[in-house]
Amino acid sequence: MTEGWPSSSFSADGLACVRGERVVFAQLDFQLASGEALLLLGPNGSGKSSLLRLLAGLLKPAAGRLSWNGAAVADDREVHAARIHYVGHHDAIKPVLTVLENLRFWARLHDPDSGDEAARMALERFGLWRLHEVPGKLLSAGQKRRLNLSRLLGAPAPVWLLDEPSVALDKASVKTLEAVIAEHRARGGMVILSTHADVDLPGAQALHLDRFAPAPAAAVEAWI
Amino acid sequence: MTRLSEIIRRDLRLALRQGSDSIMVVTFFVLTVVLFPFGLGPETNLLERTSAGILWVTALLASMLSLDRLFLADYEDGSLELLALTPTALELLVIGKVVAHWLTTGLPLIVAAPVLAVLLQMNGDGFATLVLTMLLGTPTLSLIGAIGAALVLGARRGGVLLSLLVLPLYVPVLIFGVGAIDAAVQDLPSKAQLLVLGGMLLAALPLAPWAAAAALRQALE
Amino acid sequence: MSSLATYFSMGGYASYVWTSYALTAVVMVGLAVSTWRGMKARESELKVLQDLTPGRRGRSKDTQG
Amino acid sequence: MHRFANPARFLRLAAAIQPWTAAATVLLIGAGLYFGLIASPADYQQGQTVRIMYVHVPSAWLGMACYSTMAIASAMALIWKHPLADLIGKSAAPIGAAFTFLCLVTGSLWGKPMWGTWWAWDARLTSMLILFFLYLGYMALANAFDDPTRGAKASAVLALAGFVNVPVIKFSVDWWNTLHQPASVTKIGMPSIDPSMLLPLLLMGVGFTTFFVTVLLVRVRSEIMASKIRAIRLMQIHSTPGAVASGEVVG
Repeated sequence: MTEGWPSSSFSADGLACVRGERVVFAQLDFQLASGEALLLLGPNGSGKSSLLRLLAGLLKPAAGRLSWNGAAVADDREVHAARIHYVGHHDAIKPVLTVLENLRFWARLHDPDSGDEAARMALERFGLWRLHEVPGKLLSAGQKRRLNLSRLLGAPAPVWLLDEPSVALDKASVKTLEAVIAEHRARGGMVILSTHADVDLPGAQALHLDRFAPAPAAAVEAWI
Repeated sequence: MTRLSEIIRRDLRLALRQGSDSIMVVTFFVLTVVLFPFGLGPETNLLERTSAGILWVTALLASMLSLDRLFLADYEDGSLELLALTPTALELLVIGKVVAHWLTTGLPLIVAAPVLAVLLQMNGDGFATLVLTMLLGTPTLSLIGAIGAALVLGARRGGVLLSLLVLPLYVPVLIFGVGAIDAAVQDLPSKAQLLVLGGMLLAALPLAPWAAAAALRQALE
Repeated sequence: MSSLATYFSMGGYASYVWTSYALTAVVMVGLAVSTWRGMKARESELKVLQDLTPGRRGRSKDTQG
Repeated sequence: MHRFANPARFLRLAAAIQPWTAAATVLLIGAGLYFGLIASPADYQQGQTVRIMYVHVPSAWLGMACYSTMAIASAMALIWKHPLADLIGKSAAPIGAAFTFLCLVTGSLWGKPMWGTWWAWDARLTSMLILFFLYLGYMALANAFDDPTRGAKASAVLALAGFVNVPVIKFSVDWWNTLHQPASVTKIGMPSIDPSMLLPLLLMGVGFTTFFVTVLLVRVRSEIMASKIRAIRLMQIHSTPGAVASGEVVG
């Protein structure tokens, strides 16, 4: 946890995403090195969530490729899953499990060797340790989101894919998140994040997704 | 393998704390079986002759009752996405969930079945075979059901649709389950039927999780 | 004339034989007609939409690689 | 992107084949009707009712052939992500369901004079009944989603699961039937086939097949147009300025 991640690169080359029968974006490239962050910008429907799901491996790109240190990510889904953490719109919290049980389950599923100590530290970091025996159903939306975010620290992974992580968070929690992200980057981790609110990512690259929207005609032609 | 046991333990813990499905399924099983004597009349001969069929058909319906919850809760609260992003084969996680589901709904049915067999006047020779067929058959039902449960995620009227998809596929299990018991009751060898049931389980064990995992990945796209 | 009547009576099984053939005809013709109509309806809908949509003629040859 | 997705080639091929299969259907079924209803003798056992066979048996063939077509198309759709394969599967299902339905009803109409009952739990009819349910499930699933591509993918998995199961179902129903067959009911024996019967049977069988091919081609064309229509609609939604404010349509 304390030692840094080895220097790596994560890059996309000519990515295209088709949702339903619509081309959401095409010809999308980016390159990210250890310690860097990528901020996804664009209006609703421009494909920020789709891109994050695609980077996580939930979606398959209609074209293009994703590479990790030059090797195609698609070659080994499980290896890729081990190096990412994905935080989506849902918090994936079971109402009848306690805060600690919820976190430990995900941490151990991600890395069976992850210990209780990491879970405790993660909960402390997000100010949830005093609630660790409280069942998930009693949590507020902000607490649920913080519990979901504490997965990032419960079991380490070099790439964080965060889809609007600041939703439901108060100012102080957003500050915590920013600090956690900064530490992660300092250790050589990467962060790809979409946000509507302001999450401060110093020195982050910005990716405007609406620039990769295909021309209207091409959106149709691609299928026809 | 630790991940497999991790997910089984979580699902068992969830079932234990929510505590509804097992009891509901067994209650449904008992209630429906008790309805048959009212529908058919209480003659011992008739009940005895139809007992194997009644028990199996009802068990099949009961095991389908909780099937649509198999993946739905995880799908709705986002857990399924994270499960699919676990650094292990999704197929293995499907097996874990099916095992937990079978332990909480299939196993109680097997415990209840002999009691209900007494109520239906089943010949005592059939009891052991009844339990054996259900031990071999209900896991197959859960496995096939998992494919259906994964397919209807996000569909309109998923629950009703699920029965339409799954029931035709249950027919072979039903036929051989009842066939084995009938043979045992008539003092005929039932080994062949049991072997077929076992064969179906062995075939479903790799194939069904594979198909269910494919369906889950689609549901998450 | 009577030979024709014997023929149509199908050895007393007229209702079964002719119903089978009639039903088959109805289902097959119905399927063909509804398929054809559905195709025509979509064809005209597509035409209307394409006429409304500007710039569809520049066929982008596989922009996605 | 989808190198083969461009269906122009398919549409050209379909347009070239279609008139021929349509003409062949008319000729073959016409000839089949002539030989089946007029130029062939009655069976010495089953009398005139044997003529039901000329529609019943080809319907059964097609009912099974359509399911195989669906399963093969589904496998191609899942392995090679070929969008055309999805459309073929979806288009074949209603045709297969219609033939399976015909097989069941004509079987029942044949059974009444032969068995004295409209329905007997004959192994072949029972298998066809279950096949019919498989079709219903497939079609219900394909249409159960708001996003048609999701429906196509889900039903492709179902078609394969069903296809693996079909031999198992057939085997178990056969086994079950030999166990329970009451002695009083005689099976519809396939009459020992005389060449005079074989000819109309084959003519009708091939005619039904060309009918299937013709209707399938038209349906696939229709589905291609439907997805073009949806694509244009989606594009319009996403390129009107109001859509940005009104929220995501596709997540």
